Amino acid sequence: MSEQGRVITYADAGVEALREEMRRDASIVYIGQGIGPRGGNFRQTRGLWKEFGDERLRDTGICELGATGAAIGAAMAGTRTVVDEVFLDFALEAITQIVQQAANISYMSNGKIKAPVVIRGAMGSVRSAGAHHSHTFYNWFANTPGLKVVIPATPYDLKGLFKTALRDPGPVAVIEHKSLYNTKDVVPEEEYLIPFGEARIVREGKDLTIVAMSRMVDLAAKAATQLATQGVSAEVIDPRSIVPFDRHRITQSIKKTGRLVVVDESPSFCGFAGELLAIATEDCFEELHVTPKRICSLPVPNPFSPILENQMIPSVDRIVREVHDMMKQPRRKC
Amino acid sequence: MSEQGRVITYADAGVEALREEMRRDASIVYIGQGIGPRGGNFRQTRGLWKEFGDERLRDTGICELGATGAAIGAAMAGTRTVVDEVFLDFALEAITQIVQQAANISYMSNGKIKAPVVIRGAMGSVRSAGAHHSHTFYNWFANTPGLKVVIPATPYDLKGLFKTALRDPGPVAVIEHKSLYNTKDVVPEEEYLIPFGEARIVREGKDLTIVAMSRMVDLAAKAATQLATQGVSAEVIDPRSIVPFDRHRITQSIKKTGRLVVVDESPSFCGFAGELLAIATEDCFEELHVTPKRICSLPVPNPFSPILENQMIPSVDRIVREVHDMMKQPRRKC
Amino acid sequence: MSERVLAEQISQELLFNYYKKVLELRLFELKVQELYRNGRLPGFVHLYVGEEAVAVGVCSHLETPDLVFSTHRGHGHALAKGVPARAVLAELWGKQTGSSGGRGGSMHMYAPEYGFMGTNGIVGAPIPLATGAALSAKLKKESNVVVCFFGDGAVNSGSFHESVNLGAVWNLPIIYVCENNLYATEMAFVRATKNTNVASRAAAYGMLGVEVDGQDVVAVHEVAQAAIERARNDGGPTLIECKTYRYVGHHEGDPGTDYRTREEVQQWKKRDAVKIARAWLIESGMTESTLQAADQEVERLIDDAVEFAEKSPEPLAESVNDHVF
Amino acid sequence: MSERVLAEQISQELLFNYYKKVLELRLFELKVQELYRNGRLPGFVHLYVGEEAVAVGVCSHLETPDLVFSTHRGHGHALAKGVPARAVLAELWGKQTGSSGGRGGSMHMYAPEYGFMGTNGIVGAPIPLATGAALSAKLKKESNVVVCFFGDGAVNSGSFHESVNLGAVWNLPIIYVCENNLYATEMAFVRATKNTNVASRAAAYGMLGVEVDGQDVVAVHEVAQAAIERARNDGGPTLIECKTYRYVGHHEGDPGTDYRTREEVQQWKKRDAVKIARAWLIESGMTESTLQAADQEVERLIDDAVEFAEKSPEPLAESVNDHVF
Ligand SMILES: Cc1ncc(C[n+]2csc(CCOP(=O)(O)OP(=O)(O)O)c2C)c(N)n1
Ligand SMILES: Cc1ncc(C[n+]2csc(CCOP(=O)(O)OP(=O)(O)O)c2C)c(N)n1
Ligand SMILES: [Mg+2]
Ligand SMILES: [Mg+2]
Repeated sequence: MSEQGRVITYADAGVEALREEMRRDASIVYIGQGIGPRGGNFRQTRGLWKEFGDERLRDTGICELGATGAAIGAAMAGTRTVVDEVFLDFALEAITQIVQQAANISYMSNGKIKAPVVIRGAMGSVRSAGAHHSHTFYNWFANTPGLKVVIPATPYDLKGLFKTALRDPGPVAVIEHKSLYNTKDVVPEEEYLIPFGEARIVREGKDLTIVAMSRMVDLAAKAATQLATQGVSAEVIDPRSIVPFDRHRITQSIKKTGRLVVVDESPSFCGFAGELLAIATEDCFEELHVTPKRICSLPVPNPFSPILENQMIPSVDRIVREVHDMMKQPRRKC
Repeated sequence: MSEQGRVITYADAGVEALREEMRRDASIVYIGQGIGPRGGNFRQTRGLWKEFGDERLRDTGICELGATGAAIGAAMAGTRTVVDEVFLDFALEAITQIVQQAANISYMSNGKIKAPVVIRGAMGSVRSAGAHHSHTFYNWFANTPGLKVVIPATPYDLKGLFKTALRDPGPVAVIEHKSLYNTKDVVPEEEYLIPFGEARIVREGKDLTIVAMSRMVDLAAKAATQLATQGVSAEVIDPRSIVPFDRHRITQSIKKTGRLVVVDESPSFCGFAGELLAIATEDCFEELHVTPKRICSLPVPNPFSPILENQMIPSVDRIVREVHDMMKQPRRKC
Repeated sequence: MSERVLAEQISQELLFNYYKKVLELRLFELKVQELYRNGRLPGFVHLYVGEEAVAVGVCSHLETPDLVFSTHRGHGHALAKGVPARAVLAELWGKQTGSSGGRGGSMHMYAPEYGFMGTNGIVGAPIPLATGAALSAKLKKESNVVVCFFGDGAVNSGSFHESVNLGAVWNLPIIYVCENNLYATEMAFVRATKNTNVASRAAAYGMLGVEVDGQDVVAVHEVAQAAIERARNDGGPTLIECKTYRYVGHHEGDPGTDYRTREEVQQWKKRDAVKIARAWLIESGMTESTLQAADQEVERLIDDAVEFAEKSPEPLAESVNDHVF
Repeated sequence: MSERVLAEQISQELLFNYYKKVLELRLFELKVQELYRNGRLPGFVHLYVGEEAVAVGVCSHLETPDLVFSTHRGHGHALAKGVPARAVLAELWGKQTGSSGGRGGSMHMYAPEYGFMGTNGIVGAPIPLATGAALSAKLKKESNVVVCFFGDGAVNSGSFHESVNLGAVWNLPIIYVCENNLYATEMAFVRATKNTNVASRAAAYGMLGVEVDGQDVVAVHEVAQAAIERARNDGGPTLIECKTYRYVGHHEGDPGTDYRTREEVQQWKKRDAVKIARAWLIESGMTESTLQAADQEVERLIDDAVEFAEKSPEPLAESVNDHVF
């Protein structure tokens, strides 16, 4: 983000990616609910309908299964599509099409049919949205062979990764975060793409490595800032895409610091944080000074009460506290 | 399984569990496709319709979403239900109901509404069933707060765990394996239940711990037998239920042996095997002699060709080979 | 239907009760709107303003053991089913005394003790659930019925299709009530489908479908009564389409003006459920003062709910892990 | 329709081609049955025996760029769309030379080079996919059409409901062809729904629905021709219900006798698609010897496919990770 540019929101960064790619590739069609004249529940398609009209921005009724399947079928037939589930929770209505058809088609057809479809949805907790509107689900997508999964944490990353997704030959899940749409960031005027599988070092450090994605990146960075004032140098890394996954850069950092904390908004069991601990054990077994740690949301449905929801989701305080506990632990005797 | 009993199949063990519980609890209703007069695609309801009739064994057309939602709604209204997805793959058609409604209802209603529904489905690879009929998905269920998940590997375990599921106050996913329905085992005449959260030591050993579930248990046991003849004493453990999870017994074994291999039919990224490595790192960090190992299916859709499918799924040979590699590794210097 | 006919169909007393209930739903939602706009309530709210006659006309025939499944726009359904305004508002406030102890909020609000089986954040999801509850009712043979409310937006979803078909083929004691308010968020029903006549879709399932004026509590009362009677006597399900309209935006925050003309909104407000009921009562001889007394009674009830909810304690942070299983 | 009328509707030449294609589908499946029963083929197979006139009558109007989406019972659809018997059989055999290189098998068989977009293991799933492909065709403005085959079992699924509604509201160039063979596995359609008239369901979506005798290749030919023409000229989608019957079990292994009476099967076999077409050809003056020559030609084609598939190499184990992305 060193390049000079303008400060725009996460929502607008997505809009820019779409506008540029839809101009470049006249075949791209965007399907979803409220994404036409309305400009998107999260303003994530603001202004696109004015430019591209009803043909390319196709509002549907409430039929995620039909609409997502149609987006996949159109992609199989050579029309690149984006299907916007709006809330990622609603992708469940269509997940049979995403997993059984989109993710499998290249393999099942021996590479003869590709499905260049971007499945887009907003995950995570936001202002007491409650149990039905707050799921993360990236663990599920990442556990599905044939699906690429990107999870942008900043406007800059969203634009660059979204553009790459819009040129990928196969299905890509672009998982945004509801709480990030209004966050701002410097985004260059000139065009850029971000390749999949390149983690971003959010902040350099030497005492421990904190891996975080999406909204958790900001929490981790804030915690790292506090920790710095308390004499702890934390390196913060954001994988940005989890399929493909930048195993190398992340394990390099863990080997350097010898300590790992994963901050993850999902429930921990069979999730991303556990995957990171497994990878650390597989690749950095000798280098780990202390037991790595998972800081995840509590394994409960998202409560409505703000008090309960704040208790559920990882917080800066909790990260700082857990890191201090970790730093107090004696280094493994070897 | 020391008790004396008769040798029956996995499919019949499930039928016995259902018959006993449906006799005991007249409210239980069973919903699914081909589960009435036909007796189940896998013979998993053979004979039940004759005894309980159309009222309690309710065949539906092809509408997993409606049928599963109905099973959940009936359970919320006080009628205990079983919904049979037959192939676990088809649970995807209804997973929005399973995750958003069944798993969340107790929490969302502050404990006032329970959904005593058993969601039943057969997972895994069997004889080139192909990409659409071979998913495992237990990683997803296990990552869903509010859902209990049991994965029986033997007729004995299936019967005991199924009966427990049929008395549980909330939703339980009973995940069977397609390749196990015809396997046989001694099952006692007298009634028994198996509590959730109790792992089973399949075979005792001292050199390493092999954790496996479902069909992989048999592969692990066969590998252990071979290894024994080659001077390696492997302990094989089957968690049997992954939610709740018997963390204690499994970590005890890992602490005892200092070595861990997980054999898992799912793709590894964000999956059960990674969870086990994470748990081993969290609880047994000092005790691990060598890096633990995941032996998972390759991250590809299930190929039709037997040659390719055998290449994809863990095999006894692969387990034996990997274990020998592990045993060759020098113990960590501490 | 003409007012004259009407006065004969329904006693003044019953109509008076309807009037008070419709007004309760209206004033409750306007209060929620005020509180929400003042930043007092967390989360998101979808208000029922304009559609009250549907919930009241349908639920007035239900007993406590009859079950109602509702939507994201469900405060009115809860109140109409008998859930106290206190419990509903406290839930919207995220308080311990709410019907879900603050865990649910507007879209996840449950009061089984009143036969209210929940609002729902997932469009279409209540339809399979309600169908299953109707199966349960049928098997228990206690002649209870289930009512499932949903909007025009749910009609094109697979949840609707699969469940209504099951309800029909299993001949379940359920009434599928579609509140066709012409829009799903900003999406006009005419843009979502080529067949905007919801009642006509019942034929696809070999089921009875009826259309009714959703602004007319008495018309709804009659249609619902017949359907509920039929369901109670094992006569099977009915699909009722209530033509209605929301005066407000889709949710608080949506002005609701970009996709609807001012004229359209005005037209519908002319046929306001409260006004219509009030006019009939007067025409039936009820005095202004009786009505004003009733209005005040309802206002007091709402004020009491606000005071109760406001004073109620928040849930305890330590309780976050309770009730998962 | 009477044979006399028929002879006027369609040239002997065209009918002769239909006859040969129907026979090819029939003999192909009988060969697959034999191979499968002898344990030569892996996986599971659902045979099309009895329903051949549907695939042939519909696909004969399609050009290569027109797309077909098929089901779990799709060998006949593939052959009718022009996929060579060699490629289909080799795929069933899990060989490298199969249309999916052995990765797919019976239920995941793809030949886009022939406009065949796949069989499918998930009932209902092809309907949204085909609808999207029709959207693609419409946007490309090349007047190609899409045909989506599905069974009666798919009609009660959400996939059908959501997609057909989209096809109608978007006025897409697609023909939804329901092969109503009265059963889904052992489940009689009459047990699955109260409205067993699939064509009538089109009305729910404001779409045109037509019913046709699926054993009569000429009747199917006519109905399909009209629907495809309409679709090519932006006249929108059609739902065609073909009444047909499978002579064999649901899949190899199912005797198919527990839930169907011998009489019912016999009744349907009286109206066998091959017999009917053959009778017409004779009635139109074609000689037995010409027909026998044709029969042998088809048999040779099947034998050649068997030889080809049998001799073809297996996929290489090392290739297991190819083509995931
Ligand atoms: C499966 C699903 N898709 C989308 C949404 C987002 N959403 C919430 S309410 C709504 C509109 C519902 O319209 P309708 O059913 O007509 O009810 P109304 O709001 O008009 O009362 C939408 C699209 C959702 N909650 N669930
Ligand atoms: C979503 C889903 N549910 C269930 C199945 C299992 N299944 C495979 S074929 C079949 C019956 C299909 O019947 P129909 O659609 O009428 O086609 P037919 O077999 O009669 O040609 C079923 C239930 C499936 N493949 N997919
Ligand atoms: Mg509406
Ligand atoms: Mg059929």
